[in-house]
Amino acid sequence: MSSILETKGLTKSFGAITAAANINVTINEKEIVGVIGSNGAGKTTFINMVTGYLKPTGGSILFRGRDITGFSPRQVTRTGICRSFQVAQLFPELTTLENMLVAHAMLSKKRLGMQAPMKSQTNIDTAMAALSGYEIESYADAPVATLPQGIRKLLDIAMAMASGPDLLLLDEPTSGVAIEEKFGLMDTVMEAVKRSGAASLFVEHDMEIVSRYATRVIAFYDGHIIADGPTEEALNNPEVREYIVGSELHLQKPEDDQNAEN
Amino acid sequence: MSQDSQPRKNSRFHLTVFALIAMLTAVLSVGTPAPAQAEDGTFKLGLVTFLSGGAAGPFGVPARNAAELVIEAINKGTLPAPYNSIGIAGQAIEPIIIDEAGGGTKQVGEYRNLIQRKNVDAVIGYISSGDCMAIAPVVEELETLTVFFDCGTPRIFEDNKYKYLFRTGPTSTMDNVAAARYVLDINPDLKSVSGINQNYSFGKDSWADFKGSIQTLKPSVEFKTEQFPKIYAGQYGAEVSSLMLEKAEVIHSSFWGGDMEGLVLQGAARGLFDDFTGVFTCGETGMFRLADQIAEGTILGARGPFGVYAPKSPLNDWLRKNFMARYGTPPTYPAYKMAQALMGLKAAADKAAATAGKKPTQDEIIAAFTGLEFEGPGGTVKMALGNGHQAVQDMYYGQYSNKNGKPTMTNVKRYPADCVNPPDGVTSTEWIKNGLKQASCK
Amino acid sequence: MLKTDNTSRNLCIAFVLLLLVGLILPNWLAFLTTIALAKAMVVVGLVMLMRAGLVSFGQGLYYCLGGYTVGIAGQHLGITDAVGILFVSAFIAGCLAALLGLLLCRYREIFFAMLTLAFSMILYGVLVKTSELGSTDGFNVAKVTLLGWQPSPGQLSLVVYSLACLVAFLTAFFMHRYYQSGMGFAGEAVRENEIRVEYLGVSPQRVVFIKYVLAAMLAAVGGSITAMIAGHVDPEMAYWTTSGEFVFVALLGGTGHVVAAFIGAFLFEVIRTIAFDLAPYTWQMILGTTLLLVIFFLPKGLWSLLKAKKVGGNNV
Amino acid sequence: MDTLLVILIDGIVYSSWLFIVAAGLTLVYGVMKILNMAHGSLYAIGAYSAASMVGWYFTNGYVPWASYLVFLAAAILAGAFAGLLIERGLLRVMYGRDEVVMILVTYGVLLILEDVIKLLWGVEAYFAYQPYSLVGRTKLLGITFANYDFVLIAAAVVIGAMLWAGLNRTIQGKLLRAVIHDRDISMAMGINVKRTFFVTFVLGSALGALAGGLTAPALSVVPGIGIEVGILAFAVVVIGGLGSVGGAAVGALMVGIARAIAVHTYPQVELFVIYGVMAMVLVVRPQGLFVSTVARKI
Repeated sequence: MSSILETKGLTKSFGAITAAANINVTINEKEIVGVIGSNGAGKTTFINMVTGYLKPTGGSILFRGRDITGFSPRQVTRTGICRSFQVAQLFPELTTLENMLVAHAMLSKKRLGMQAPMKSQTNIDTAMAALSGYEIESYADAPVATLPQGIRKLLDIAMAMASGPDLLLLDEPTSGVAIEEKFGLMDTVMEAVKRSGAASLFVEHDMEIVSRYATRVIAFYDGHIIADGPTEEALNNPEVREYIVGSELHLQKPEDDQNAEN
Repeated sequence: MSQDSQPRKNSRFHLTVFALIAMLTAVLSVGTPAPAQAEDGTFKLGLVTFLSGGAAGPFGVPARNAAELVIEAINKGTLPAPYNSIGIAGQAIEPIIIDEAGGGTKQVGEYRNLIQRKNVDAVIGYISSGDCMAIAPVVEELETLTVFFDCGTPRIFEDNKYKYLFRTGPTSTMDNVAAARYVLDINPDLKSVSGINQNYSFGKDSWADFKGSIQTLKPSVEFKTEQFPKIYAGQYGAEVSSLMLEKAEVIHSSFWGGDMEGLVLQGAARGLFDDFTGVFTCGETGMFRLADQIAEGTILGARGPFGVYAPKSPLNDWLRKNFMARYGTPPTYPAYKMAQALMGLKAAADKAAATAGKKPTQDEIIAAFTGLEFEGPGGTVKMALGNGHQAVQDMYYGQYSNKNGKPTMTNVKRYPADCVNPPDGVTSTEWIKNGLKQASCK
Repeated sequence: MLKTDNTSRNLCIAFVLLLLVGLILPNWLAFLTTIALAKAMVVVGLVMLMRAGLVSFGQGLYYCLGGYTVGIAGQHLGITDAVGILFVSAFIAGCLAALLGLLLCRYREIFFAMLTLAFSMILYGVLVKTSELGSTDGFNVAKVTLLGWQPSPGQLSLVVYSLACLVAFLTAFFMHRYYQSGMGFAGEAVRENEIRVEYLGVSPQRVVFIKYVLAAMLAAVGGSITAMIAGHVDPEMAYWTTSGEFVFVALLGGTGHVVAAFIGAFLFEVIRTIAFDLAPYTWQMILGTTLLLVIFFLPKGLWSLLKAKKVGGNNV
Repeated sequence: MDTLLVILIDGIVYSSWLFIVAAGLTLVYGVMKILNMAHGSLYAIGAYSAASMVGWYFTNGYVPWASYLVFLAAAILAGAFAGLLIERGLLRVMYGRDEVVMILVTYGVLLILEDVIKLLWGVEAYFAYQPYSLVGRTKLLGITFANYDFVLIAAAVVIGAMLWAGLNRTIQGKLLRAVIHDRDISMAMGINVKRTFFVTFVLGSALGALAGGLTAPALSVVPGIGIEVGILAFAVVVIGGLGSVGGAAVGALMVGIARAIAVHTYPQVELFVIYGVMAMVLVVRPQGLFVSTVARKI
């Protein structure tokens, strides 16, 4: 398998605090990678660096061999990496369909039109098809502000995938979602990802989900990678057991306080 | 277009149209006068003056008060001679008062309303020079007799010729030319001058005229600091310091209203005008209110022969007595100017009526108004400039004194109209620059 | 799913009606309507910015610039062709906006409002200082011509009225389509969530920049028409109260539809004229009260009133 | 050298005045996120109340020195009362609206207050100059200063110190700071935010009116005096950083000294100073001087 993303010695510090130190990760095509680690271990920092939200203090990021270190989020997006968010980043006052239409319009290779209607029948058909790929087409006309968490998460991911990226980074796709809905959501997402042929990386606290969907696991602890390998192997790593899994297996706390921002 | 369109598609549009029509009807019904009324017996007169904002207190409202008083007297026929006949050419005045606030564009709209919707027979108004500039061309377009009573910029009749437009108040050129003459008359050895004027047209023009006149009359005078604080700034601490540091003998200021009074107060608290002589071209309005704050010897102007400078006459006595009785303060120059405008209009209309032997047409009134010489509360007014459309008057300056506990003006000097106004056809700027020629002073 | 949108057709009808009505309108009302249309142009631009979550307290800058362009072109350069001047002033405003926009597109919320206000006050200061342009008195604008034809003073207001109708119609027509376009929705996207916009590969700054420039050009055209009909320009056009008035009108009309700006502007002029009439001493109080009532009862502007009725009509 | 010192003194006097005017505005913004356009009208109300009180006081010939207490109290009370009416009668039902909408709300209040002031006090000028000259003058650096201007500096320092102490040293103040810092969390922690708003607005209004009262002796109190002052206070607050009292002090100093320099060296640019400084500060620091940007967590 050929690698698409490669980070070399990626480091991020905020003043005296080091959020990520010397992160070397390689992700191969069509791979599904689970990322685990306790809160503050550096998982989100890693995604934020790769997608350009944070500028690394050191190290480099290569995407298909091209150095994308220091790219802005939109440049990263244009190169073919997309992401979802812990708290779904949507346009709350627009409807689900409009959200999807905006995503398509923006991610398409063409410039944003100033006269051509966004809601043309063709565009709507494309957007509806995309929504049904995530089984949320029935919410098309509902304003996003009224949607349940799970649907928002799916829409968030659907929008990220609208450009057909090569790599999808999912930041806690199941946080804020009721336990009984988590597997359904992941099934939907993973199926869609597989259909698109993109590689994906997802941050997850729930080890059941990790072991069910990931083919490979990267474990973060205190800004470092302490394990990287096939799922079974990584989860059984003694350090991982001690620092993450042991304390994580019964930890289902979604990070609710983040929702206030939405 | 298609007949089968559902009703809801059109309803939004229909509602819009409906709302528009409803509003239009509302305006029309509010604004249109009962039809028959306009014709006989009444003379509808639009009055435009500041009723809000910073110019309302010192200018707008005194002028409004004077208008109220004089119109009432005209309608009753109780003004002193020669205005003791009833009404304007026999017609009672029906005033319509409009606020001058809102700027030139707004005022052009309101002016059109007055002429076209309210069908006024004439308009008297406008304090701001900017408004006058904006209104002037519209006056010609709408062909209705209009009298500017206060605004000072000479540009109006210098730049263009008008048929329907008159100005019964003198221009601000006269204030500053006379001020320069006066300053040199009382102090022929004058060495230095500073200025503090508001940073807008009137302030800048006033300073330019004053400075130009001094330069022409005594080129050796040195100009120290030239302060231009923003209009309505209110606080002049730094300016006063600067004026003190520069130590010019004379400080010229065309501040008016609240700004002028604020400067007087802040100067008084620091003794500025005790050490240096202040020249306030619009200072007369504060003379009684700030009696114990104005420094001895301060030179005050009234923008014409108005207020304390108004020569004794039955008209002047009448205005002072009745204004005082009704409003509790003596009339200041805006009140005089408004009274003067009304009297000018009446004089012209009455003269036209006498010639025509019947109710005069507008053209007849205009013919009578052009070049007219009439008496106002401030003495004789000559419509001498701008082909007989722009008034000139004598100008007075004096020095303030409160020695015996009663505010008075001392060393009062009169400057004849010809002495402080350019001859017809010459612009103020040229006239001042080219040596104030053809001026006959006494 | 796809709702039939008759706005374009209705706009055409409204345009023709306005033109026809112009022939019988009394001159003062034509003047009022022209001013309303001119201001509505500014407000349309402002609404476009507001849809992107940005409120400019400095549209007076371009309004004034447009007005002065007409004045200077006619008085000092001898260019009086009405249509030509509209293009010139839109171009000049566009250039200035492109310059300022580079800076402003990074600003949001109150800071955007304050910086736009500062810029417009700086132009005000420059004009007050410039005696050659009449300082605060401003100066009178030469009468415009139309393709070489010099209308008589009596015809002029009808000509400018018709021009204003045409420009307003074109603006409404294209802006309505713009609101429905990808770029139009990009504004709302920026208002709602800039991070998402970034991650959709689009620069929110660029979106804001384009809108700012467009709004500036519209404001300049509005200012030009105002100068043509009023025949006079002064720095007051750039003063913050003028810009505040535009925000007032935008709120009065609402941001829901392009036509709302026109209704808002017209009603504002009417309300102000009536207030001047009925209460020459307390008209500000009437305006203030109207503003508060609209904000309280119609947070989405007068447009929501029309829309609510429409929805009501649906159920019948 | 002397000129330099004079510039400094003039600058500080003007800054003190600006600070007093801006303090209430920035406090209200900090707590309530309302940029009160009617702040200038409250200033005018204070000035009018003080001026009419001074007029009454001196006509009756009471002890001159006690007049300060009387007219300042009148200004504060009038401001607080107006603030109370505005908050209870209007703002209360508007809370939660967009910041910009709130600006428009207060703009409506400004329009109404301008006419209310006119109805209450008429358009004639009011004077209150007795307290201005009462404290005498000082000769300094070859020119004369009014001691009242130094009183103004003292007043600014006292008001600043009281605000600082009030915010940092009292329980109520700490609660206010909590609300400034994070309104939602404060509410969750059981702070009565509505009451805080009420108190803040009344306090801010009283401060605005106090500024008017303090300035009244140097002015001719006429319609419209508040409007320019309001926009000036805006500029100061934006320069310093919205909601920061310390920022308002620094903003006032910058504008005051810049203005004094302009007046003494190149008076023609006085008109631009304030907006020039504001534009420059915003270009360099978009959030104002004393407010730091918070990156949004995603």
